[in-house]
Amino acid sequence: ADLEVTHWWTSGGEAAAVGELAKAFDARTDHHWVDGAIAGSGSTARPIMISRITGGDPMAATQFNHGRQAEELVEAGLMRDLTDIAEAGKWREVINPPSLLDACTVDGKVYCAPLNIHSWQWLWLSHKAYADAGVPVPTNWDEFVAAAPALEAAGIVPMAMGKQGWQQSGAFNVMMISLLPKEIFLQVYGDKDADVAAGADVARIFKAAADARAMASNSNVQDWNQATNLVITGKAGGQIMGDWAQGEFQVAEMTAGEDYTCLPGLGVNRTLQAGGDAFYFPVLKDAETTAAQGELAALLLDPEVQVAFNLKKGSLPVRGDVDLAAANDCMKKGLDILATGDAIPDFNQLVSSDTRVQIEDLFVEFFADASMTPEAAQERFAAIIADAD
Amino acid sequence: MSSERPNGLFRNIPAKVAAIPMIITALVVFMGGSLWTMAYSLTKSKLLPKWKFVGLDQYERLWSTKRWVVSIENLFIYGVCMLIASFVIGFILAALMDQKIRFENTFRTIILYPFALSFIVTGLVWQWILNPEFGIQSIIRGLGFTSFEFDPLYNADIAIYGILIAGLWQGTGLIMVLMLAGLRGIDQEIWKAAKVDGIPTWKTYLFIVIPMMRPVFITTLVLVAASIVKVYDLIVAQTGGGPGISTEMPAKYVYDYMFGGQNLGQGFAASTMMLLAVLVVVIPWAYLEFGGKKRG
Amino acid sequence: MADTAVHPAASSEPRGPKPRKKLSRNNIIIYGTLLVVAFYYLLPLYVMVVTSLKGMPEIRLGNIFSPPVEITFEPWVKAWSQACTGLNCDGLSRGFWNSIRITVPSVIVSIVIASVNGYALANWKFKGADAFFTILIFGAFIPYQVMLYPIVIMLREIGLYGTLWGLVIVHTIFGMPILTLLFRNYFTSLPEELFKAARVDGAGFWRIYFQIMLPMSLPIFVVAMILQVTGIWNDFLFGVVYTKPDLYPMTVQLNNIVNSVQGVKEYNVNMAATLLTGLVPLVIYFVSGKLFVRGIAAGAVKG
Amino acid sequence: MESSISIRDLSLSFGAVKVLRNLNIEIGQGEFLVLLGSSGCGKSTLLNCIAGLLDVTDGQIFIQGKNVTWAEPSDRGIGMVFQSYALYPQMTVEGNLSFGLKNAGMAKDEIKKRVARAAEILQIEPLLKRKPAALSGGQRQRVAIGRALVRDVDVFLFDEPLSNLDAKLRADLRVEIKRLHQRLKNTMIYVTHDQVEALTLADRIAIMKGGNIQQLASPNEIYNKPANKYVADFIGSPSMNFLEGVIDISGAPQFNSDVMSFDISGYEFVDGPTGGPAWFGIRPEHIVTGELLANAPVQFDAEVELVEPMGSDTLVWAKVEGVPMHFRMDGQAEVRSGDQMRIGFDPARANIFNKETELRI
Amino acid sequence: MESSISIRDLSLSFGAVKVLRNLNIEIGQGEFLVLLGSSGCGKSTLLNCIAGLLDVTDGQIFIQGKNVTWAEPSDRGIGMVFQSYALYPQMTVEGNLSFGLKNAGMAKDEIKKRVARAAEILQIEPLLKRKPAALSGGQRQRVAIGRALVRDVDVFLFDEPLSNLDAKLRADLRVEIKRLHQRLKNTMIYVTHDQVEALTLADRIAIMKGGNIQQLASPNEIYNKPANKYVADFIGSPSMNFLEGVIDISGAPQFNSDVMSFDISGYEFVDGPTGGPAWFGIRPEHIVTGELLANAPVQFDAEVELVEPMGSDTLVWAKVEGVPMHFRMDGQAEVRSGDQMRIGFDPARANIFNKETELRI
Ligand SMILES: Nc1ncnc2c1ncn2[C@@H]1O[C@H](COP(=O)(O)OP(=O)(O)OP(=O)(O)O)[C@@H](O)[C@H]1O
Ligand SMILES: Nc1ncnc2c1ncn2[C@@H]1O[C@H](COP(=O)(O)OP(=O)(O)OP(=O)(O)O)[C@@H](O)[C@H]1O
Ligand SMILES: [Mg+2]
Ligand SMILES: [Mg+2]
Repeated sequence: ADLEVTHWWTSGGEAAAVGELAKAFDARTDHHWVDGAIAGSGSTARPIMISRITGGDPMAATQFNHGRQAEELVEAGLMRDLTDIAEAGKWREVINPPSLLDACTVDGKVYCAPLNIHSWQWLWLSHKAYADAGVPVPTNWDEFVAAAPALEAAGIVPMAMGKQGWQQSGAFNVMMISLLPKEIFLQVYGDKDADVAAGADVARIFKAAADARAMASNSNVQDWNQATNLVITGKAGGQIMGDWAQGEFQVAEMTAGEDYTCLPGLGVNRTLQAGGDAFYFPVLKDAETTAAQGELAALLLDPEVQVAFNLKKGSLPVRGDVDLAAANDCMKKGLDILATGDAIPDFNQLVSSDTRVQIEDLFVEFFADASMTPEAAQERFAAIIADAD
Repeated sequence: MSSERPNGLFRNIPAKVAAIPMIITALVVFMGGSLWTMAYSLTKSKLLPKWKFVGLDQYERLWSTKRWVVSIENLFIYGVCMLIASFVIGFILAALMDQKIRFENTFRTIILYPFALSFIVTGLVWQWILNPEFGIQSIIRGLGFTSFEFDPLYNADIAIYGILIAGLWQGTGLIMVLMLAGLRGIDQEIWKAAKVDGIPTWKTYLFIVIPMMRPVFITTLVLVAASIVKVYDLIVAQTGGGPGISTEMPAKYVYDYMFGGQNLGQGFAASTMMLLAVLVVVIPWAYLEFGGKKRG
Repeated sequence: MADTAVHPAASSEPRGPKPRKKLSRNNIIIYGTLLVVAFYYLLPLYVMVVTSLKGMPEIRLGNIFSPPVEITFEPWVKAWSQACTGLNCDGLSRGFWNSIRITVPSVIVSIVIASVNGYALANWKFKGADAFFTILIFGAFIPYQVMLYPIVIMLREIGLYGTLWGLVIVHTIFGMPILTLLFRNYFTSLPEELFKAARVDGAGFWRIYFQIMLPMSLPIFVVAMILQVTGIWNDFLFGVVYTKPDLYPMTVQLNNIVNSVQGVKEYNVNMAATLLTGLVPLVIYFVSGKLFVRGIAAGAVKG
Repeated sequence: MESSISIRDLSLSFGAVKVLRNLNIEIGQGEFLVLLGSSGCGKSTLLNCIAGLLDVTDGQIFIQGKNVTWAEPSDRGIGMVFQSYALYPQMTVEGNLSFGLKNAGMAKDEIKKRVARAAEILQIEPLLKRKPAALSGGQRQRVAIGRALVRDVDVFLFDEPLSNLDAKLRADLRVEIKRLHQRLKNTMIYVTHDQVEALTLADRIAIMKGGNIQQLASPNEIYNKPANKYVADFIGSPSMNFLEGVIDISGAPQFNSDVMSFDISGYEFVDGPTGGPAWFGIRPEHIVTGELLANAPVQFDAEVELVEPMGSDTLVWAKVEGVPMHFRMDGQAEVRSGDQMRIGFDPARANIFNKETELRI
Repeated sequence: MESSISIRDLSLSFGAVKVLRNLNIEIGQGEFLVLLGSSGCGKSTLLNCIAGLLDVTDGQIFIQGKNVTWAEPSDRGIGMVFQSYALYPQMTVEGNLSFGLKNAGMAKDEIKKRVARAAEILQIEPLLKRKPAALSGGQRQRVAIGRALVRDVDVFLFDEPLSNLDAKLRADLRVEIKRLHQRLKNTMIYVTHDQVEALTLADRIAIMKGGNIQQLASPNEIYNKPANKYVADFIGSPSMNFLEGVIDISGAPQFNSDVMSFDISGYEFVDGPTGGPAWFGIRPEHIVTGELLANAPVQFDAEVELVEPMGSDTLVWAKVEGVPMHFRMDGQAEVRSGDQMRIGFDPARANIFNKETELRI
């Protein structure tokens, strides 16, 4: 049968990675992958997918971010229960970290197939920039902040940062995980503890965010890859960005450790968040396509497919038992951390989209408006957390 | 039979039948959709509409959200500027076109063509031209004016005007055509009378012609106002609401919360506020159009 | 004659047409302004064209205004037939026919319905007609995003969700307010006596519409056609929300090409894609621009 | 005589505005009725009601004895000719003529025959293949009449059919319409605000004002015995001279004003001599000069103020004891402003109206 | 007499279309000149040239002795009144009157004085605060005249100022304009296609056709001695009767047609008796009946075809030996179609035109 699969992976590497899935699916089953890609990231694609599902004419499978995005669709009975397939594939055993599968589980039933792991907690540094400014390449966040005046004096932007909410709130969360004990993060976002959010620890992070804001004040770009490009060309010292930035350095043919440095956990806490993408399978009426759905779900967790996909995508496989020899330096650092088990659930798994958007809005404002004090921002932050569900 | 006054309902049956699509659209889609939206704005629907009544909570939150307030402010600034600028520019262009110029067709086409392009395109191109790194600013700096500053999209205080530049680029053509049509509809003898009276051309436009074009202005106003309230694509394509929240708009708020934030209730509350605002515009219009004077 | 004596210098005095300087102050102002305006309007087009003809290395050099050193049609080819949307690497060509398949019926249906509406409102006023019309105009202001969900539900209920005809209905609905306004104003401006004469001649609603009104309405149909082709061809949201991938219009590919956030932006391909997508409406504008203005003048605006 | 059209208690309002008030008219078979009145008095509205193009608010309309109050326009047996011609611009003359017949589902031959006959009557045979845009004003008007003609209707309705034409053509077509009526003998209702048309065409004229009928009578009666001052003033060009004063019937009836006073015993009062404040009206052509003064019992000295030569006649505006008066003289008359002359009239030809009610007394 | 306006060799073309061809007109101080002609003959175009609203193709225009060929409209000392009134709709009457003056930078008192004077002359004082929409047609036209009046110009130009009004109002305003001219004594040029207006208002009439002037003469001369057949036919309503035939001057001048033949020795030929094919024209009012036949050297028997009562007169359309003829009778005349009657005329009052050149002979 023809299976229509929607996703928002449209850039070169992503498309190639999806291609691996399609290739495997077409080759190993009797079915055919019909591609329904929609560019413009989740915010463009998600309403379309939801409309399709609620409109009663769903696709056979669709990508969502790991987390709570599809929660209600599941509750409304629009998503297919994959529990038997998960059990058959022993997902509970092979998926690492297990929190990924937890995110797919509602009332003990599995509703999605995790595909990959992305982590946010990376600081990317340009060797050229620091050389130009005549200071050594920092090895942790504090050094990074301390080096800022020297860079500025040399006409270099200390920190590159795109002007979009998800980048800014992402950076903030990275600082919270990396500069504080990870419990605080879990208390704030997991338990929605407004007191902690208003507390002194988080206040430090807001100070750090203010530092970041000052350092990034001359970074006149919108998109994250444009910001990365500033680092690559040495126009900026560093950038907080997820592991997908790695791809940009690769395209620019730069070598980790030589031309650039990646510091997981900002060089402080070696803790990674395990988020990523997952596939959901809407309930279909047609038996044949339903069967095909099952085969696709099983296929996604297949070790070979995992390797092929993640190598192209630049992300980490969700199985702890696959061999990623071809991975590069930074990726290996990540794998190491995951292997030591120091991973916490993704932001998207902890908070609802509503809260996420509110937090993004807050940081968009905070980073754009230098007159907004960290205290004021924290106050609003705490209020959002208090209201969050 | 025909001596009895027939039931009004059954007169002109074909006209009523033909109007069914319109009636359905008006009642079911526009009215029904609006009422449905208003009703669900009183719930805490998230991803899917669910009847979990929460009263005015969503509105409370809406009006305490800075982004919404800023969006309203932005819409107001953008709307006022757009209305004034597009009317003024559209009118001036139309007046220029009306001077029996040569190459009128060429100029008109040049001014009108952006209207044929989608906002995705408009946003992208202008984002580019206004980019300080390689757009106009860099060109002028390249010419030696190194202190020249022109980066509307990167300066929160004036970003909204950067949007305006692109919006005007796309929209004034149609307005120009509407105004031109209006100008061409003015009795030529009025012009002659003004000339004999020795009234300079600009004064004739200002004091005589413009007041005579009221009906054209009303039609144009409906068109422009409708496009202003709905402005969304342009923002998304050009700034995505940034820098900061300096170019956020209500329609984008609605969309972001309904689909990005997966908080339908909040999105519906924002929608409802917009619909109410629209009523404030449409009711006076309907009054002007249908009130008082009746046509045979 | 006596007069000759009164005006001895008559022959040397002004005679014939008033001499006009080619470069009068007025003309300088008029044409100067127009040229500046034309520059402003043409600049983006120029940038698009120039960029679309450059190679990527040249674009990285920076100046977006400089003409291409080396003209290449590569980006156009790529945009048309090679750019990828997910796995499908056949560029805009994939959506082109879909766009046509969507645009043609949508334009026809929406114009037919709106013109009949306008005609009914102008000539066959029935009780409540004004109220419905006011609601329609209200509809013109409703942001599309607001209606996205209710319409999903409605289409689902009538079983047209995900079909071409569902999309046609959506375009018809959202085109209806403005088009109905235009048609109503136009038909109102036609002499009422014509309508009366036809009624006395025994023609009914439809016959008057087809045999009397339609043949007189070319200008306004051109206006409506241009507005609708532009709107529907450029539509992205409805096309993608209310249909399936095998029906996605060209703008979806355009969006995919332009909005692929990750990876390097191929500006030249973006521009070529942009131009290619805009080509159909642009051509229609260039071809029927004159009729457009005439149509608007003929009654789109009430004078 | 059997009525062709009978209008009973007809009222029509647009919203709150009463345009027609309780009209009653009986129109005889083959009669030519002209509705005359100034702009906005409701003439077109009445015609549209008869045609069925407007729904009446109250009352009934009968055509050829049938109650057609609620019938469709095309079922009433009427044809209508409009001021703006209202030809279908995209059809040829032939198409225009046959449109109504085709709608009625008539056979092709019959249509052809009828069109040919109408074209012959109106002498537009050579134009049949042309479109209206290629016709002159007069030709268009003829085609418009033809459109009613082919339908072989009982009643023709004309709404100011000539007022878009220039004076000369108007005069010619007026005669044509009159000839047509003589030939066809249909009932015709003709709306105009041109009194010359009304007087020359009508069998009877209905003078309307503010939705009421002021007088419905033959042209001769309307002209010579207007029922009230409005009609008297409205009909006749140049209009009637009016003198304000009081009728004294203490002796022989006498008209007294501030500046003059004369005997009116020759006047035929409607209900015998009646006294009181009154308007004394005399038509310009009933004021005589020169030799004809012999027959004028009332005479004055007048000072000429203004002379309007009109080719065939000359119109003189003069003052009599400070009261303005105008009268007609021969086209060759040699008068100049400032001249003094003697004028006179016969009160038997006058019209006298009560000051208050403005009705003829 | 010193010329107020003099037009020399004026030509005007729109592209390839020649609308005016080499016109020469001298208009005297205080003269009232009417341009008369059918639609499209170039009357408005000529007026616009004089006003400076159109750039002439060739020739010169002098106003009050000054060459104004290239002057701005407002500098020519002219005021213009338009058919559509062309009032500024959003200004009050006062605003309409004063706008031009304000614009010329005139002192406030002076403006007030002039507006007051114009309002008084035109009797529109009570309307000063109203907007044009709240005025009747006649009032609007007066305001339009007022706009020219306040500017104290030497020359008034009128472009069919009355043709949008109904017949009655037209007649009234015509008189008003005439009075205004008598009072102000300005030069006036007045465009119309209504011959009654032309005849009553003009000191001289210029009859235009196809951009040429056919005849420029006093109304009396135009009416009684038309220069060619076009003018003869154009002027006079109902129009002149024409008989086609041949003049025989072998003996006493004689007119012969297929069906009739009569002596015309009473006729005054322009250059002495001239023979050859000709049109014989006689005005309807010069055809007499009844007692007056005594003075009619030429007499026929006529059969009445159609009678048009017009109140003050009656128009009779008849056939004489199969040739149609129409003539005027008294308003009270009792004639019916089908009647036989004797009619006659005096050839001295006739107009004869060469068949070929159509010029008067
Ligand atoms: N549809 C309408 N709604 C409201 N009032 C109307 C309508 N049609 C006509 N009237 C009013 O009714 C009155 C009579 O109009 P009608 O057209 O019958 O006048 P008329 O006598 O034909 O005038 P004219 O000579 O100008 O044609 C006018 O005062 C007019 O304003
Ligand atoms: N702007 C123009 N371009 C081309 N031809 C024109 C223009 N204006 C007028 N004409 C032509 O010039 C001729 C004379 O026009 P003009 O308006 O002077 O006629 P008119 O005598 O005033 O007629 P009317 O009595 O209808 O007002 C007409 O044939 C007209 O078609
Ligand atoms: Mg009327
Ligand atoms: Mg004219």
